[in-house]
Amino acid sequence: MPDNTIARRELTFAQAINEATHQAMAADPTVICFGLGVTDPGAIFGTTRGLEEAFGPSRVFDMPTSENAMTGVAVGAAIAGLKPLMTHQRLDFFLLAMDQLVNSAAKWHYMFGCQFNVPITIRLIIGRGWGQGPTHSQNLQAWFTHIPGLKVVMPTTPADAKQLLLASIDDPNPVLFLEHRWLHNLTDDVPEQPTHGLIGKARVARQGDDITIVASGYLTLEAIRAADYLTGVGIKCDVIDLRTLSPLDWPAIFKSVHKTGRLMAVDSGALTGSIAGEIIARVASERFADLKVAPRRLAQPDVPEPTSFGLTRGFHIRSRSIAGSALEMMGETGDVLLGQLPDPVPHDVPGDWFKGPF
Amino acid sequence: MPDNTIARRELTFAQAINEATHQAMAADPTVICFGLGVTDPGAIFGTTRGLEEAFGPSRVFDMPTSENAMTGVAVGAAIAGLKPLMTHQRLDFFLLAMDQLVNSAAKWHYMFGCQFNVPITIRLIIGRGWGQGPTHSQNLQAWFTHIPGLKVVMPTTPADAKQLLLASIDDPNPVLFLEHRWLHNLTDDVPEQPTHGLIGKARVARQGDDITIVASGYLTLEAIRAADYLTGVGIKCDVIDLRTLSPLDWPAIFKSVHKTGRLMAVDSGALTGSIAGEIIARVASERFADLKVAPRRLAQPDVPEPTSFGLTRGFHIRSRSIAGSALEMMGETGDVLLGQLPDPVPHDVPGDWFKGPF
Amino acid sequence: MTDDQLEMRLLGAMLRLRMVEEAIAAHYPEQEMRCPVHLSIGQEAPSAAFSLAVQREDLAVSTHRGHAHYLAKGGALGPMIAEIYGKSTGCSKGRGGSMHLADKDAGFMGTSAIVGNSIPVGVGLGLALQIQGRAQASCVFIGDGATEEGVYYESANFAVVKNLPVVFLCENNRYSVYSPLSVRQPEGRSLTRVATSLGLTSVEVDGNDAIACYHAVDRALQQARGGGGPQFLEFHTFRHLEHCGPNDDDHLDYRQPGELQSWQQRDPIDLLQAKLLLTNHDLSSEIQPIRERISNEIETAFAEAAAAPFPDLEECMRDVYA
Amino acid sequence: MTDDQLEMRLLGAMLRLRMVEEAIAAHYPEQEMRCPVHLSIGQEAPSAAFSLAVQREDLAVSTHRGHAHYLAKGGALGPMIAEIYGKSTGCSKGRGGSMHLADKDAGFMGTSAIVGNSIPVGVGLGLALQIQGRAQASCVFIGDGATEEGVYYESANFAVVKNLPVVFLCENNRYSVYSPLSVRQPEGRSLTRVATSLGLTSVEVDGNDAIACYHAVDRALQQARGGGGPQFLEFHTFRHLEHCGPNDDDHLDYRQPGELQSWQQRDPIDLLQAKLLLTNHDLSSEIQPIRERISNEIETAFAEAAAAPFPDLEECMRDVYA
Ligand SMILES: Cc1ncc(C[n+]2csc(CCOP(=O)(O)OP(=O)(O)O)c2C)c(N)n1
Ligand SMILES: Cc1ncc(C[n+]2csc(CCOP(=O)(O)OP(=O)(O)O)c2C)c(N)n1
Ligand SMILES: [Mg+2]
Ligand SMILES: [Mg+2]
Repeated sequence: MPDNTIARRELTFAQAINEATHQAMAADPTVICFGLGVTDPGAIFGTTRGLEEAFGPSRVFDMPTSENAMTGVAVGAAIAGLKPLMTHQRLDFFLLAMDQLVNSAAKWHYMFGCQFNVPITIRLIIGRGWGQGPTHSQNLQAWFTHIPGLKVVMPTTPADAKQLLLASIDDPNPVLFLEHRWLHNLTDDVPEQPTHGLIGKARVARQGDDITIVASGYLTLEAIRAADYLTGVGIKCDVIDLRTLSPLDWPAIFKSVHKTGRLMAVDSGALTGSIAGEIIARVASERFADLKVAPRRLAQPDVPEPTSFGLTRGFHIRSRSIAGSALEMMGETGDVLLGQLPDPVPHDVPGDWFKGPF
Repeated sequence: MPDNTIARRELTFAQAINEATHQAMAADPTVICFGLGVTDPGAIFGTTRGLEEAFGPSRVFDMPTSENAMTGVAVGAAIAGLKPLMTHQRLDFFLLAMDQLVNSAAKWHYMFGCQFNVPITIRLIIGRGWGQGPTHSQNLQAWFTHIPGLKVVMPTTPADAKQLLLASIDDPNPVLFLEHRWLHNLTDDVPEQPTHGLIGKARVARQGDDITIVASGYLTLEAIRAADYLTGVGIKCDVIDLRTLSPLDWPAIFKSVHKTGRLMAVDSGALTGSIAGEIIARVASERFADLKVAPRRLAQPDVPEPTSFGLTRGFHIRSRSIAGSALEMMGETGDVLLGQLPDPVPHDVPGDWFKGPF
Repeated sequence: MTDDQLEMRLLGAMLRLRMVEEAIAAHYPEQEMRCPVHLSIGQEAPSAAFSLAVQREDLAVSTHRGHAHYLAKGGALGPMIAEIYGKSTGCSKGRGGSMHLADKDAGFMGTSAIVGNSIPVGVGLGLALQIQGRAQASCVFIGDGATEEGVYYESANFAVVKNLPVVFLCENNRYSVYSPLSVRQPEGRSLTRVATSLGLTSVEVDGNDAIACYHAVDRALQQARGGGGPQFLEFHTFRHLEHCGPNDDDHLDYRQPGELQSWQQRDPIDLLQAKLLLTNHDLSSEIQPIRERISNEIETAFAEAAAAPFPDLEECMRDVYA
Repeated sequence: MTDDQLEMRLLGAMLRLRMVEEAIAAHYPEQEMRCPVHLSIGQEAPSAAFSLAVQREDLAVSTHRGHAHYLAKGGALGPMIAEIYGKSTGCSKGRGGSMHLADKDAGFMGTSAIVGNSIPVGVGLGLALQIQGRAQASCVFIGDGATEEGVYYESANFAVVKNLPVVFLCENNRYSVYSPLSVRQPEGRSLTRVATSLGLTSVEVDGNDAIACYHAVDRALQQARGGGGPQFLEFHTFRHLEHCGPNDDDHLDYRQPGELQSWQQRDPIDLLQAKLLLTNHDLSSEIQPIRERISNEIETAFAEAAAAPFPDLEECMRDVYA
């Protein structure tokens, strides 16, 4: 366990994941942890540091570059009584394992008449910036939410990262745990006590009566930045941090839209087929009367992410476009007001600490 | 080519596919055709009959059970100048090939700066009924529409099957050609002349001012049956047969909704994350003012398809539920009126000709 | 167990598997079993051998052609037939059908209709056994076609890297649906040799010789349970009926002329009976009671399956998550 | 070509690859090349050999570690450097970066950042060559890690079934990122033996011996072009720098103590220079002009890349479909 977990409770998102894993493995000897690089010097951006030393090489191990088989191995180990926690350094690599995810993990409980549980957690890191490009930065969370039997979580804060990872490992179902690379160094208070919180509960990150902004993962931070800016110009937003993408917390969304009458869904995936679309669709069909103006969604363009620094500028959703859209929904012309909300420079790194390329 | 293509122009959907393939291969020596069973006695429900005899074993061949590699092989052959047409007897098997589909096929044109085209067509057959169950009847078209760079077509009529298959083979991009198993024996007029029609154009299958029903593939037939019934009770529907799922024909949908003000999207995939949702979302955000009542979507439950005859009854969208929903959208209480629209018996076969189990 | 006892038990086991499949074939045209069925008639020897060598605490997974493996592992017959009938009493509550059988109590952990799909699952079972310190084996049934899926190599490699107690039982019946090996694998390919090169302890077995099968399976299981690492057994065998369904399909000419007949002449049950005759058994009197017992068991299973209610859709819908 | 000419050309080719990579490493800290780079320093011999044996009409694909392969196949240096700089003049118009290089004119058909991903693509190129009746080869560069992906086996199998003109060039550098072979493959695994069992004509080569590499590659290419079917070459080699990025990372201790040093002592360039010295070359005078020419070429490439404009996002957005 990181030395400093007790003394100071400010942890990075990555440290929070590390702490959750240590606590889960200490509490439950059936938890095992594997994935490419979990025992290497990089330790998956530090998230798996110290695990092998603490729990031994039979519970914590590196693996061959065999994503599909290793997902099936997790299923087999799970139905025989273990709780595998598997990590992929990029979500993109996990595309090799869709058969095992969809045809095995998601269905082994249901299609054998509930004889088995499949308590697997699969950590998927979403890349971004510094030339990650078309095959190292895909945001395919919408795919996972379309598959019955899977749960999908996507924390924003370090505390939620910890709580949701513990909950995911505990959960008797396969859970995809999505980590945006830009969150790993985010620092915040993290309670030391394990808090095996519920999966499926959204968090209201900002409160306001004018617009409901639904976001998740890294984009929650951009939404909060936008909301804080908008407060300054007299527009108050509910920012809903979904935390769990499947099953979605519809009551939280419905309640907020009932109050605001305005819905904006923000998504780091490609627009068409995004979860943002799912949110708009469900609210439009089930809460039509609550909508005062046309709902909006902001997502990535339907374009593979290019690599060049020159091309990623303007490619992603930032707080500026969220705020601009919000202003338009309130009947203002966005551009004039946005002076104080510039895009960060350089646009392809999460902060000064980041020196590329991972 | 089937003997009877000239004498009588009524063809089944399966024969139309067969004819299109024969014509495409005769017209263009770079077209090759492969897939598990394309040369076997079943000939993929007759759709690949006679191809090996006509075009030889180097252009038409069976393959190892290696879905992922064979998709990559298609990509390689395509960038070197061939036009591969590949077939899978079930969409479900293709889950093994998502890496090659998403990371190679969809991106090889774009991510190498347009040096290459990737003219591949992949036929995917969607199973249904007679115990196809959780791993032989998945409708994952929404996944494909979420990936930039892919095209997705899903014909309903034999004529469209032919025209769209020709267009798919012609297209310089990877195209997924989705065939619902229940359509293979549908008979209709099919023009003999190759009609390399456009991908991306929807068809208005029924016209009416009251409700816009957007459907695709097999469900178009259920929607038409519902619309015809509704005509009898004084409700007139536009039935839009999408034909292409990606890129979607938004002008056709917008135009119809502008006229009717009522939108119902019908989808054979699981509800959450369905294309039906995408349609509702985009109309709600871009044509909000046109909507007179809450839009609706009808799709499969978020449940893996069970196998038992006893469980598939009531599992799928049928014309009765479409008509019932339409009645509700018009302010009628559906149930009373639906006497003349019973579900077919037995519910798990498309017609008398079907003797299971494929 | 004397040789003689072994042989009689193998014969009884094969007969049971054969008669169950024949009963399914006989009832299938009634169209009450509304799901694909892949029968194993002709391929009984490896399963029968397995049924004698395996322990209840061992684990196993299999494929679309899994009836015999399910039964051989000790899976309950009644729930299997009920599953094929899609009934609430089915082993998978009617959700899986013939292609998705499991009996957890018997350590039979599932079958998959996706070729190759259950292979890594079986290796994962082996991983769990190892980590839990249980001296048992995980058994993975596959066909020749499954060795064309990349996941087979990935799974075998991991099993060897970790020295897992996994036994791969490959029934090489030379066909994948209608496709002969020649269009799928190179001439001269030996699945056993490939397995050896991957680091599996590998043996080739005459899949019509139930006794040879027994000794091979028994040795492999013991090795695996004892820490000897993953094992690979290739059984040369043949399916007599069509790939999927209850019928003969030899008229479709996808096999070599005479190929089926030559395999039928070496039918594993006939072979063993012939051997037993040589050793002065009065087979007709010994086998008759066995056949009767099996018949009764099968009749009960079918009658109960036919009489059982269909499952409830609402309940089924609620069971998506554990 | 005399032996002597061959040796000098191999040396020149290795020097060029080395110097390009060194230039990338030198400029990388400027943070103008904002994408991951995987350098091949230490692994130049197979690529240099390949550059002399391959024909322009042959085709090739490679991996994340593809700079040397791209250049060896005749890919243009300027557009490669511009691509790493993310510029509009890049070979992939800035969309792909270092991990996605292609030069269609040179028959270099792409690289992939997904391990194993380009393997079947290369086999598909071979299929096209065969169907089109072109007596050329398709060359597939892979690492040792890629042989853990199932798609490698699937691809190799298909290549053998169809007797395709494909040459697999496997640079076994014993590591996948920080992971040694020992955690990924069983002790005693021979990639060559596995390839042989799959039906590939397979040879093991000292990947530090450029001359041996040349003869192996030349023979394999000729065989493949002449209908001799798919070939597999395993080069034992080593990367000197970190997996990704411009630095040395030996202090991280993920390698055996002394392992890097022992490989560096057999640096392929040093080895060949030593050999040439033995044959009385006046290396310093012969090499200097070669180095200068290469330096100039590299400097121009970097200067042009740095000066070129970034691509236009609107145009990039429009190019999703062909
Ligand atoms: C991934 C996948 N591809 C294709 C199929 C279609 N299919 C069903 S059974 C089968 C035959 C597999 O052959 P083999 O493994 O030899 O088993 P056998 O049927 O001979 O017992 C095939 C190809 C499938 N179910 N899954
Ligand atoms: C499918 C997939 N899994 C994991 C990775 C992460 N990764 C990038 S390079 C690499 C090493 C591959 O090793 P090897 O094939 O030996 O090539 P080398 O880097 O040694 O040249 C890995 C695992 C990836 N890019 N793709
Ligand atoms: Mg077989
Ligand atoms: Mg390597």
